[in-house]
Amino acid sequence: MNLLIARMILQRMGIVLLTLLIVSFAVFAVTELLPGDVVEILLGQSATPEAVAGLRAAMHLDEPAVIRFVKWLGGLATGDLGISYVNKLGVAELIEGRLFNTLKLGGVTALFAVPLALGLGIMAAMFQGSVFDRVVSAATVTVISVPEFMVATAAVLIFAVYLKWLPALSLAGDVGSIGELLRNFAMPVITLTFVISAQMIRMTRASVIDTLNTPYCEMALLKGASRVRLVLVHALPNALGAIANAVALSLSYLLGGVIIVETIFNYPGVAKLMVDAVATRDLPLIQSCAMIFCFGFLMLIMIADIVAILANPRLRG
Amino acid sequence: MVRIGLGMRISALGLASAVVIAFWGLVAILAPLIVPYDPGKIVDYDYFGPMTEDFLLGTDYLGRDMLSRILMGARYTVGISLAAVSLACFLGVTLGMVAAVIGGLLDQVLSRVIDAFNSIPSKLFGLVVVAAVGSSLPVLVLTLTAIYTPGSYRFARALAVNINAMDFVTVARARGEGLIYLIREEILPNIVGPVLADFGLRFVFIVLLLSGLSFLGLGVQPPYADWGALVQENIGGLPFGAPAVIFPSVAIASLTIAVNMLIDNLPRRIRDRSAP
Amino acid sequence: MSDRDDTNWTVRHDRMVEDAIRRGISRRDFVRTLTAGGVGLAAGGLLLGHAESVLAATPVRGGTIKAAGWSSSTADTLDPAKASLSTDYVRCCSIYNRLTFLDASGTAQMELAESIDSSDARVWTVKLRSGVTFHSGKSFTSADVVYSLKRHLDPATGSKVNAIASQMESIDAVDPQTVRITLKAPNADLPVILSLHHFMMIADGATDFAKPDGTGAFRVEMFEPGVRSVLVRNENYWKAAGPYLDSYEFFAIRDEPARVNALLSGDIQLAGAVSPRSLRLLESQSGVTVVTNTAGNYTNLNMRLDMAPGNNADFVEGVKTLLNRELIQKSVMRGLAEIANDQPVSPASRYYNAELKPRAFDPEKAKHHFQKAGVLGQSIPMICSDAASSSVDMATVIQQAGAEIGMSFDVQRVPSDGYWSNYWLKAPVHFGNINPRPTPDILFSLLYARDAKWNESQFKSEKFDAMLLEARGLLDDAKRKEIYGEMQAMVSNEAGTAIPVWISGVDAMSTKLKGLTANPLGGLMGYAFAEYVWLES
Amino acid sequence: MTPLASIRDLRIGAVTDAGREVEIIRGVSLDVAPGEVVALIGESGSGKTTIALSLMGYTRPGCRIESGAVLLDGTDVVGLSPRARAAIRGRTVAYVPQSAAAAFNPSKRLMDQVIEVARIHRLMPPEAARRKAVDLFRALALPDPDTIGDRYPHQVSGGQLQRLSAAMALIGDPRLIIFDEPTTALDVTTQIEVLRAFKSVIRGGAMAGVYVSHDLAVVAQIADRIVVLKDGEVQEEGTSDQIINAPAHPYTRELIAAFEPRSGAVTPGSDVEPAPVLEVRDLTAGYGGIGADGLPRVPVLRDVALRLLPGRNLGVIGESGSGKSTLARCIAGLLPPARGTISLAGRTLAPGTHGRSKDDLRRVQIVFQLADTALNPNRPVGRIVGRPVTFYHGLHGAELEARVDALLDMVRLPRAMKYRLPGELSGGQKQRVNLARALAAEPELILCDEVTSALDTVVAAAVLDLLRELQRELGLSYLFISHDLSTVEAICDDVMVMYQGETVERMAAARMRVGAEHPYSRLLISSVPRLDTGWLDGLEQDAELVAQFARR
Repeated sequence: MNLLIARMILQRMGIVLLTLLIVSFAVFAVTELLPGDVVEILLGQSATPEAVAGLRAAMHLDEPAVIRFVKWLGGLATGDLGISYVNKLGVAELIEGRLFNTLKLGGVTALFAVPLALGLGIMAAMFQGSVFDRVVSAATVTVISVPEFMVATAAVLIFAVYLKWLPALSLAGDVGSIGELLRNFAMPVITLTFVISAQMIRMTRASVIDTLNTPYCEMALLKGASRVRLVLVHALPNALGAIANAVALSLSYLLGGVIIVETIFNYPGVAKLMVDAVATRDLPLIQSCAMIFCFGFLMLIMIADIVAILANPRLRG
Repeated sequence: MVRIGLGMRISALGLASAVVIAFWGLVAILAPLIVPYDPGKIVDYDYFGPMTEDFLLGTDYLGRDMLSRILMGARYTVGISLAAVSLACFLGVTLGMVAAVIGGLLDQVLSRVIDAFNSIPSKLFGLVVVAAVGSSLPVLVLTLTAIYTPGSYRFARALAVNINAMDFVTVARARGEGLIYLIREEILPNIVGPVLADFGLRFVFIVLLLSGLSFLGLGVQPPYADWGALVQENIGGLPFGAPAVIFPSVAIASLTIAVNMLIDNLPRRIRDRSAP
Repeated sequence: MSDRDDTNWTVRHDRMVEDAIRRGISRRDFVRTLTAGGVGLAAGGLLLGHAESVLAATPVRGGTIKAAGWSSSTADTLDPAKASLSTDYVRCCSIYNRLTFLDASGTAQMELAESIDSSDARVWTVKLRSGVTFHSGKSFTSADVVYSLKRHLDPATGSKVNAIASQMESIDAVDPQTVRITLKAPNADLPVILSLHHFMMIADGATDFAKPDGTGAFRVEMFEPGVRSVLVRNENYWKAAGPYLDSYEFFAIRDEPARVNALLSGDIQLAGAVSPRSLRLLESQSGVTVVTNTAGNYTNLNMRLDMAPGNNADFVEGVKTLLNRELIQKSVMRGLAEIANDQPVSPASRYYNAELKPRAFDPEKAKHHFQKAGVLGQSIPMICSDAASSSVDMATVIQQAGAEIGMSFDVQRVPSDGYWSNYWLKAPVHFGNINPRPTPDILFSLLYARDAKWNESQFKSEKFDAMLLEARGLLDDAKRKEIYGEMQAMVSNEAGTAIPVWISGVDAMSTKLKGLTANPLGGLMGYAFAEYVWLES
Repeated sequence: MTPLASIRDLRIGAVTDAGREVEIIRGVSLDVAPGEVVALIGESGSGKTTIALSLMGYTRPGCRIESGAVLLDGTDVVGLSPRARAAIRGRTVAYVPQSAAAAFNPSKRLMDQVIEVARIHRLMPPEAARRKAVDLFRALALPDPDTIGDRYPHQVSGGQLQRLSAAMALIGDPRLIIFDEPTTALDVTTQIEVLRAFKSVIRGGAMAGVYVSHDLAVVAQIADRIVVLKDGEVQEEGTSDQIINAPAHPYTRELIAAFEPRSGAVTPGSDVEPAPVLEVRDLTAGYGGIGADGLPRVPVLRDVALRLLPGRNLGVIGESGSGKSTLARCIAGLLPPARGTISLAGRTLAPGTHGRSKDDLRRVQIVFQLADTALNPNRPVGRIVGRPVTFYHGLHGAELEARVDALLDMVRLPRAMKYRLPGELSGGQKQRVNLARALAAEPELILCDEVTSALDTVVAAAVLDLLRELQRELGLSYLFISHDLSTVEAICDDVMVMYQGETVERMAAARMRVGAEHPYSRLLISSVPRLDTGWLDGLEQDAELVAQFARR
């Protein structure tokens, strides 16, 4: 069993590497096609042809694109993410802090959102058709239907500006205690919890209900099992694979999809870093950010697959 | 487990949703004829004006008539989203069916590439492309299409793989039928229901993503604006509850909720799935 | 040069009060706002400028604030030569000093220089202040000045002021306390030029700007490009007064509503560049106040004279006449602007030509010009972008006015990203945005001289070039003013740059924050607020 | 004796997909005495399962008990609260599902599921329940009774699962057990053992049973009384002997008649052997690509050979997994074989459909078992039947219409049916459309893959009659694949028995029951239930043979 999973992980890692290669090439190509380059951006209004040429040469940007790509790829293979074009800091150094921030925000959000969403989704499925179910379903549809910047802005106005309970910004630094951390993260976490929970609730409810319609759940019902037992003992373990997948997809959103939340709360995460990098055409940084998003996404999907396998004795072998 | 007594209620909800969608569709088509003012004209020196007889939904940050702007905005929001979702579903469904029918290496390669694409966060992708090449209508539509094609592909492929395993497809194959016939006659008619439901959901996501992009400053050309852009440019009015920011938000929510509700209340045979 | 010249200030103050009243604030509110904001109200309606002396008596040491600017990116740098965003300027102003700085009246004051003198406006002798030390403890000498200035001439430095610096033919250390700067041609404005933020004094040989060494009021404690910085007080600061704050944290919140919300919720004490549209909200809240300054920033519509349709003078005149300046001032700028007259020298400058009146909005006359130019019925593309602030709204106003007389403008909003390299100066009709420059000479040489790098409308006039050269070398101020006045009229009438309004900058802050005043070099006290502000105890 | 369970004038309504309300059970009454096994027999749609489930107070989603009473031990379960209903389920009345494979939760161990009833109703401590379960496993003749409970559902065979589901029902010592077609999904050789196990536990525990089935022969072995149902109404009721030997109702007689063996060969074999229409040599095929040894990685067929003479029929029989369907797919070109040749009228065919000419493809048509999946549910019958006409013969417009009409006439379907969708047709009608589509190509050979297996007996008999007639009219040859011996017997000249991908025996169909020589053939043939209440009890099978071939 462990051997099987190990083999599967190895196989998946291969696919992950392949996908990363595809993505890195695509990102490189797209960035090359973008109008304007890092030098012009850096010089801004003072970009005269001479100044551009001089700076470009100084930054070794006059080499052919392919050579730069291969060099970058070679660096990546040896764990060297390269040097940012615009501020000469190591990309790894630049990303490190931001990534930690993103993971911290994502982690705290997941800690709240996942149990909440699974709980509500399972309860809604358990009492399918009840008032509770209908309230939860209506609420999730509403949340799904509202752009997140509205959720975020409204939350800021209510909790930060008028009630002054919570800070309007979420600065990742200077966090001493857990309480302070929670207070600091409250606004973005509330917003993100809203956004990602709705999807998870819907998926959880749907997959539990799907499972409830199977013959073995009917059988359990005919054995005299209560609704609660039916859902928790029979439906849930079999719906776990689908739920894990939904959770993974939602969590992947916490990596790159949070750009709006990062913008509104001025949170220094990787998504904003990448947008900055695009604005300055800072290729090594763009590449590395894209790699991180891609890698994170694939990892989450892989974890979901492993959960699905562990939950299913047939696949477990 | 389905209460029969609910039958009527559910369809009433579905009907109401359909009416809302039809309303916005109609507004999108008729907008230029029914706007009370030129949507780009500054008609009031006050900004974030209240709801008055002259300006039914108040005025925006420049003193333009909000009602006119929202009515015209429907054109862009509904139009762009519809165009993008149509293209995305056409491409995704076609590719998905081809991959399912041909299978083998093609399927592997397509699925791999699509997966790779899927792993790039959509909002960032949209931001990068639109930031890079400008936000003209074709660019917006194509970007949104590119973002939503993979999902449509995966969905259609999964459905088509199931249909492809059916005996009637096998019979057609044994008859010697070509790819186009298999896709058009045997697969498509049998996945069209769920694909339509998926179309609706994807439409909602596109409306929301478009709003998100507009919020980040990338949308249609002034003086017009889609609903997301209307919210964005007037967001400064939110603290004092200006109608200029409330109503476009209501418009977005009413459309997306209606589409969601309609899909949720479609007959089960058509629906067949509840989320992306 | 060090004389204080206050002659223009009454006019400015009156204008400000008028503005405020036009905006709809009652006089009483306005006074309250300004007083609470740390701006003293002197008799006779004299507000700003004088305030410094009134309030300078009460600063309190201690405390820490958080302040937010409006722009930042991973390209944030502590290298003054490369500084390009407001965040860079703020940090550099705290870390380093310049040879001179501009005071609230726009006059060059001595900072690290003790005096700057020249007899012919070409060879300048700079005497340095003695006893100034860097954060590292090293003494400040002429070698540092030579190094700091010379590096702008090297393209590899990537200096933003390479072009301006290139008028310096040689920079030599005469002795440890004296530097001689020889210009290629006479320029009476050198002391003002040296007050540009890029000409900050760094230590001789410095290349690593991750650990900057300066003579300024603050030392860098932490700096993350694109995220934030924390600067702490330089206890050995050479100036007698200030800084007052123990430390301050500075970062950017690019989303304007978010910036305002952060101030309102008390997360930050100072928010730069608040939108005029937020004023209604700010006014409704207690505990916050604003400082407005009209520094000479403007967003202009450029019609290239070397391309259709700008090559037809009637088209250009038509557009200038079609500019509804009042509507732009009232609706787009919400009153936080002054009507401008299509030339770049602002009323804040002592060289401002007050006789030159702005064109009146006259659609019929404009229509006549367009008819003459034969462009009626055509659709003229007009490029705007959020990069040039308010240009999108201005474009909309022009578009609407055009629509009423049958003149069609195709407004194209393009991404901010890459706007300056891809559209600005290139498209036939497009918007630009010009930051305040301290002297007419810099403005004209940068924007209107024949071979000016940023000749936005490709304006070319030999007479104008000759006048520019003549005025530059003149040490007689009255004569200069006359020449500059004439040049302003030439630009207003002949160039393809339509400048509708001067845009006022608004900084909002907690009422506890004192000492912040308006400055002609830009918002946040010309980016140098940190050294001057203090927290009310 | 008061009945243990009794149903009085039961009416159950259902809502169709279209939202229409229909009555599916129309006033049914029946009694079950303690210790008695009552069989509910009928075709699909007769309402037999619905009635049986109502005894547990349960209706499937979309169904509702409109009126009537279901008395269990004197209590009307219709009016009970959900909690009270749950209390009787598994304890007073238990259920053995049709497909045990689907009714076991795939993610839980068997033992946990078997003793779940005891746990839910707190009947005994888990340890005691486990011991009892092991005893039941032993009584049901399950292998490794002590450890089989530790396995997961996918780790045991279908026959074992079916017996485990019986153990699951028996654990709570119910007074009534409902068997819902419990052997339908099993192979015949497996079915026998399961039937025996059921019979013994019912007899031993003196419980009552309700046995739902469509198969009279199976029911005859186990039921005391038989209730014949059609369209939600009781047709006839009586003891098993009475129903089987002296049916009174015409419908019952029809059911019994479908069991009568029919004349087999259509054409008498001539002495001069004509060239075979189909010849298969050394066919080896499978899935998973070709391995290093030139064989498929997952081999399904090994060196299969067959000859089919024109106008004659070859039956291929075998249980699931014998490779008989794969054989048909190879011949049709759907699965290119790894080795071996397929020739049609002396000409070797290309391995896959891509290599074959349109005419080659036309000459061999395949008809699948499940008409439900063999017909595109979203295309009207006329278009389904018309497509091969256009595809192979290029007919359009009026000519096409005329040809479609003729084809529908040929399969005895009304012409107006061409406007209907498959979903609106009955099972037998669908299978006729399925046939018409094959005939539209004007083939020489039709591969019939279990064409009658999914049909009710009466309908299946009619379809067989049709096949015979068509053969007479059109001179076709059939390759007839089935697990049902009587079907093969009814239509084929020759029979080929397959076991695990290999041919074990070939013989004339008429001699099948007496002349089979291979032990597996003999086992298979002897396992087919006969319409005789004493057949199961009198059946003697060689235990060693059973152990060798039957995968129970």
